[in-house]
Amino acid sequence: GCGNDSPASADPAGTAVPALDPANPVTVKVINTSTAFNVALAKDYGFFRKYGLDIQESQLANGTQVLAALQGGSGEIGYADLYAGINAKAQGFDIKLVANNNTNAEEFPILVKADGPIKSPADLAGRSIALPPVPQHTVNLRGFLKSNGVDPNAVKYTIVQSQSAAPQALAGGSVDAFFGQWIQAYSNEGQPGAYDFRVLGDPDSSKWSNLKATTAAFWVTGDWLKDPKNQAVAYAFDKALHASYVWFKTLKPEQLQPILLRYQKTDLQKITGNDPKKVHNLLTNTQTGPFDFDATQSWYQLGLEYAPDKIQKGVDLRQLVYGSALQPAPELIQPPENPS
Amino acid sequence: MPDTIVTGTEAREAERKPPASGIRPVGRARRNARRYFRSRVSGWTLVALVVVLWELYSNVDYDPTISSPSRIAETWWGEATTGDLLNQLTITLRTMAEALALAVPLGVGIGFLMGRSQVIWGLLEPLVEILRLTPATAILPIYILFLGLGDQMKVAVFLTGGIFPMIINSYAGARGVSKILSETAQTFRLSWLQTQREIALPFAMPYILVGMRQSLGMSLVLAVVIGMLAGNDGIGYYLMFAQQNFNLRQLLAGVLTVAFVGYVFNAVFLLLERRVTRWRRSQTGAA
Amino acid sequence: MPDTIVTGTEAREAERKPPASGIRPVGRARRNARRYFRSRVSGWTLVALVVVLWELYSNVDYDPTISSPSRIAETWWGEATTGDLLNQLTITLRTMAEALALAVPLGVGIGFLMGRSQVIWGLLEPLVEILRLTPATAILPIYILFLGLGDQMKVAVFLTGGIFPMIINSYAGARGVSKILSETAQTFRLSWLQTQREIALPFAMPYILVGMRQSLGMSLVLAVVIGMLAGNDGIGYYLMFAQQNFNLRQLLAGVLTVAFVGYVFNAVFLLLERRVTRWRRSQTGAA
Amino acid sequence: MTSTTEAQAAALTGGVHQEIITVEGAGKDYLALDGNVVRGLSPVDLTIERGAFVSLVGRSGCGKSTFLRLVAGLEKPTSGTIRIGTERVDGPPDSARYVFQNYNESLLPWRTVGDNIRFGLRHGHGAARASSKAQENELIQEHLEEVGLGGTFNRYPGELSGGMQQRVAIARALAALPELLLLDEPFSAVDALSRSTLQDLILRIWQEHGLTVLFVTHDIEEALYLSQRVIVLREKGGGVERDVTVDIPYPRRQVDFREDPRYLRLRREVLGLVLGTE
Amino acid sequence: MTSTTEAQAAALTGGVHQEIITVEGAGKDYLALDGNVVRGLSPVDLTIERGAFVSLVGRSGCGKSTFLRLVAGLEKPTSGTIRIGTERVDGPPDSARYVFQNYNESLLPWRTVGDNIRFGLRHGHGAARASSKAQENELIQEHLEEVGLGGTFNRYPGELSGGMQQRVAIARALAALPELLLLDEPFSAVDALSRSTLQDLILRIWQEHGLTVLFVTHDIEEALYLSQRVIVLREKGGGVERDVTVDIPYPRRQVDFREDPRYLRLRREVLGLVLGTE
Ligand SMILES: Nc1ncnc2c1ncn2[C@@H]1O[C@H](COP(=O)(O)OP(=O)(O)OP(=O)(O)O)[C@@H](O)[C@H]1O
Ligand SMILES: Nc1ncnc2c1ncn2[C@@H]1O[C@H](COP(=O)(O)OP(=O)(O)OP(=O)(O)O)[C@@H](O)[C@H]1O
Ligand SMILES: [Mg+2]
Ligand SMILES: [Mg+2]
Repeated sequence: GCGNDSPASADPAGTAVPALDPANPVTVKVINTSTAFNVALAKDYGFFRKYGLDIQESQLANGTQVLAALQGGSGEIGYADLYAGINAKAQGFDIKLVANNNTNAEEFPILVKADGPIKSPADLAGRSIALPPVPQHTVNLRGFLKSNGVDPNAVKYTIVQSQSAAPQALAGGSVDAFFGQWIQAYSNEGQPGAYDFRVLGDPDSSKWSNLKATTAAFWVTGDWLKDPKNQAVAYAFDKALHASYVWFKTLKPEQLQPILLRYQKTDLQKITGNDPKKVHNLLTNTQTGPFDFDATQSWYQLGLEYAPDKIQKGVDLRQLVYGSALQPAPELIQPPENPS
Repeated sequence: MPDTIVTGTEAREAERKPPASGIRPVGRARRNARRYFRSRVSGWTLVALVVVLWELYSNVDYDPTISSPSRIAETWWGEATTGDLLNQLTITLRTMAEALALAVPLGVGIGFLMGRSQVIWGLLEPLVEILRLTPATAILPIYILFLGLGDQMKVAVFLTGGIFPMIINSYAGARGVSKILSETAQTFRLSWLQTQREIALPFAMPYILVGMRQSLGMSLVLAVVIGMLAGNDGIGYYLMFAQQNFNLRQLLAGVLTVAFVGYVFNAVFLLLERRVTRWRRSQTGAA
Repeated sequence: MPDTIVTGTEAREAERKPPASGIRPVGRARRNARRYFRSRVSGWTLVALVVVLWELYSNVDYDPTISSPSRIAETWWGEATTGDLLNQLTITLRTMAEALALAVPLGVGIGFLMGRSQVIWGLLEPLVEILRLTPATAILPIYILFLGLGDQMKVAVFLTGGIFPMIINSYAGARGVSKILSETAQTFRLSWLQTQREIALPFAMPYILVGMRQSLGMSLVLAVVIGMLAGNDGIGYYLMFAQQNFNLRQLLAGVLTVAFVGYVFNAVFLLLERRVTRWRRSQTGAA
Repeated sequence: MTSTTEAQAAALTGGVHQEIITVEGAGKDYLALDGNVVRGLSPVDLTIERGAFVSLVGRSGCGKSTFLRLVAGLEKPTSGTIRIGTERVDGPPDSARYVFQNYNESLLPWRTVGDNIRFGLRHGHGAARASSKAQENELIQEHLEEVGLGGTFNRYPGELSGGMQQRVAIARALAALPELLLLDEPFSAVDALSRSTLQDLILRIWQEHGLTVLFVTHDIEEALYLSQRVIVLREKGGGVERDVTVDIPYPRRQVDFREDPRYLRLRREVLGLVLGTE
Repeated sequence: MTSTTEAQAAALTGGVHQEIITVEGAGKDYLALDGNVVRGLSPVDLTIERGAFVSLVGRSGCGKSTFLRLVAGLEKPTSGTIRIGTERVDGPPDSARYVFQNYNESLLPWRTVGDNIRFGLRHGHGAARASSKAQENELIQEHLEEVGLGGTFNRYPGELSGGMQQRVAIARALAALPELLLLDEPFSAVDALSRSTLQDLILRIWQEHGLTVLFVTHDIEEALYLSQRVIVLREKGGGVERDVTVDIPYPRRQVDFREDPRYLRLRREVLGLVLGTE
């Protein structure tokens, strides 16, 4: 790669960029997608302030809208899928990835009716599966099918944008399975007053994807980055965010319980019974270390292979990533503040 | 030479008798309101029936998506007292009020002027129709690009979504002014402005009010939709949150709250409408 | 004893002269259409102006979010000829036609009956108003549960979203029947059904048509929104796809196609409306 | 002009008193929008025999239209009762047709003149009068020609002159061939010649079909020329002032009648009552 | 009744011929919705002097209203021109007010009777007639009393009888004090007594303020009693049949006038023209 246009990308440690002054925090407008609480958490526990940032968060329904909002200047840093970023870049938007955030989850639940006719992945041939429209779900679903020995082309895909409507589509019988989230799986597995679903096949995503690849991240516009002060903000943002994740991953289920209740109105105990495996599946796909070019490139390739109509070709990842996202994982620190 | 005016007991007596077609006692807001609600009793009974059947059904075959009325009521009570529901509702209503404060004069104004001036009609019709037929939610990114994420954007989406019933109805009303009233205005040499104020506007008022009531409803629905797509507060955000967390009971409690608030607004508006178009009672044969 | 009827050249001459207020030549669809489009020329000029300014601006400061008219046109042409746009549009229009085939009789029927019968009004008003004020998109899961993901669900969402302008306008029209026409019906002893068919329906027709035109627009917008939320084909799906791919040019090409199709429908409908309410021309002072 | 029918003769001579309209203390107070009660008509006692031709005269606002509306069942009396035949009026009676004072608003503006008459034919009293569409059209054309509107079949009411509209309303009511015809100033907008033609038309139809006619007019000479009884109402809804019998036999002729000394005496009497010089 | 003003005298005696209305070959063909052309009025040549009182009579549908509408600028002539003073009519002239034949539809139904008169006052010809609201209300009350509607200030037009509505329309036009008053059968719905009161009211206002009045009526006696000229129109838009000068001086008195031999001669002449017996 030739990162000439982004000088800082040659500076993974960010030594050329001065740290911000926590006593005089810089106000930054961050746009998140709905219901993600990562930014709020890091803010409330003082991670951002420690690195000199005062975050004002707002939320939009999807990554496309977030990137449009960055372009219009109503936000400075925004959260979107890697594929959304790639598509935006390919369409001529000048954007940069400033902090990698997610990898694929280790496991993905494909849900079917517990008492339904589908007992194994092989039964999915010729059936229809509901999934959200975001390209990464198509890629993962096809990956899952292939690694479970089903021909991805033998399955009918049904798009349901509204995530919460997928269980109804399955319960009402208009689809035979759906590509869901663990929270849907756990809350409909033998819970009273819930649908009776179960998880199908082997959900291990390392079978088809590289778990070091970045699948979603925080982005800024090239224009914004031209200001040296903003470059410092980018570095600080990545550090603070990753520091909050380093701490978060150390939390025990009983410590997580009040946090999830507060931010997601989710009763972790009730849904998972504090089963560590379930807790893990619900919460850990955040990254703390530097952006991995090779792994992410392979994820990009996988996308081009599985969803060629949804993902644009020819974007150079090295031109997409800013140096702040290349910083090493921070040390564990305890939260500087406690919101309660 | 005054006409025979009967007052006192005789008048009261006349009122007690069933009023003749088209003529009703007026000015007694209380009695009005009573009759008003009385006549809908059957409808509310129907609604109650639906609720009871739903409750019974959910005892036999519970479905988490539609939950049951009692559980929804319970959730609602919790959300209203200790939760965030009423706060978020207030926020939404504030935005809605802002949007309507802009949309009403604009919508009524544009529609009315289009109906009263062939030139303005010709000039604006294509633009208005194209905007009316452009789904605001589809081009939300463009709104966000230009107007950001704040109230401005929300108000703009309201406008492009909720203003059209007012435009179309005001237009229809303004165009419908009877020939002879127009001619009366002409022969009394009313200026253009006077004609609008004294003839066309009162004439179009019943239409305009119908449009406003429709816009009121649509803007409430839009408030929810926008909130779900791009909100950081308000009832739409609340609902989206419930949806994302798969808390359908909370979702239904929220939706029903919205519908009920809308219903009350609508009822108040209808009472106002009756006052404003009081004179029509001797003109229309409406029962 | 016929009135003086002038025919032949004299008649043609009289037509060439500017017609007097309210009275116009009729029955010549071609000339009608010409005048019809002529009068909107100014508006289309305005639209053209907006497009030209946009093009010029995008040459100076290109913004990929709003793209430029020429690029959008290029994309549109590509999509229309080799792409999927027109296919998807056809699918959407088919669903829409199905929905309207149901919604028109239902909406007009309910609104009209509510306007003509106090009992039906009382019975249905609460239910209708509550449904009107319930955002269909918020309770989409419930629709999907009961109706699945197919056309049935889409039609139902259309219904609950697009039927209300027809109900409200038909209601207003039906209630507005003038007292003396009602009395005429009564003294000629028309049965309830005859009164509706021969008096109330023709009277309410202008209102009903306004409502239908609004519903037409709304159902188009809804078709897009539903397609975006839960669709596997149709223009809404196409647009969602474009949005996901960040192909805003494709998105805009799609949205503008929808708006244009809607505009044409609307214009055709307006022509029909003019025919049906031809008699009104000697009644209203509309220019 | 042919002679009167039996029923009419009976009504006149007092032979078989068969009441068609019985009014017992019926009066009407309106409740106006400003909250006041307005006297429309003081309680009235009255009977009208089947087959009679009765006129109502009185000053503007004295309650003539109110009386007609009460009989037509369009307004509920605030006191008393009205019976048509033996049935209490509680809605428009089957046998009556009404030509409204505001005739222009009572025509169906969306129907052509011909179709307005068709409306009268189809909603007539008794059996259908035409068995085929062609026959119906012929009948309509006849009715139009009777009121001097032969060439207007395909015109819309809004395209006619005031007097022409009024005649359409009359023709429509006649097409319905009612037993009881209520006419509220039906000739107010037509010229002198049309007026006398229409007067004789009404008389002819009255006699041919034995209808009962209640006729409101401001033209006292017209009232006397047409009717067997002229009821004079008191100002401002004051009720019946005088019930004048016009004891002049039919057929009456426009010119001769106006020279009849009985007519001249009655004319002076009624004029005096209305003008208040008595 | 006072004597005529100077202008009126001049108009009568032929002293200073100052035309207010000049009609040159003006005619009107309507294009009906069924596609046919209907003759409203054949081309007419006519002048009317300032201050004149001119009546138009003729059979129903002969074009009286059409003529008034042409003069009022509500209808464009299909041939010829009309001038008011020296200006060509191309829209309603500032100086004219019109009482429509369908008076009931021309009142503003959403305003009370008083406010309908206020409408006339506020949109009058010339300077405002009231300087304060109180004075205005007084003036309105006076106007109402003049037409016998003293107690109806707060009622709505829809709550009045037909004749009462008609009188509101007259009072509204008079309140505007126009130079040119166009009256289309303004007394068709009122009783004999009201009619003669209103006739004398119009005559008084005509004389006091020197207006020009164009008056359409079907009552030939009324036309003769009121006017200096009676223009008889030919049937079915046939144009002017005869222009009759009523050479009887004002003041005229209701009873005496009707015994004047000149009146009786003219009456016979005009009746003959209208009834077609000449
Ligand atoms: N808007 C119109 N469209 C078509 N024809 C019309 C229109 N208005 C009037 N006419 C025709 O013009 C002719 C003259 O009408 P006008 O109203 O002038 O008659 P009029 O003398 O006032 O009659 P009346 O005494 O009945 O009021 C009639 O044949 C009428 O049908
Ligand atoms: N709907 C109404 N509301 C209130 N008052 C009314 C209503 N209709 C009539 N009146 C009043 O009742 C009285 C009688 O009215 P009505 O119409 O019977 O008079 P009329 O004898 O027909 O007069 P005209 O000769 O002027 O038509 C009038 O004072 C009128 O104002
Ligand atoms: Mg009357
Ligand atoms: Mg006329």
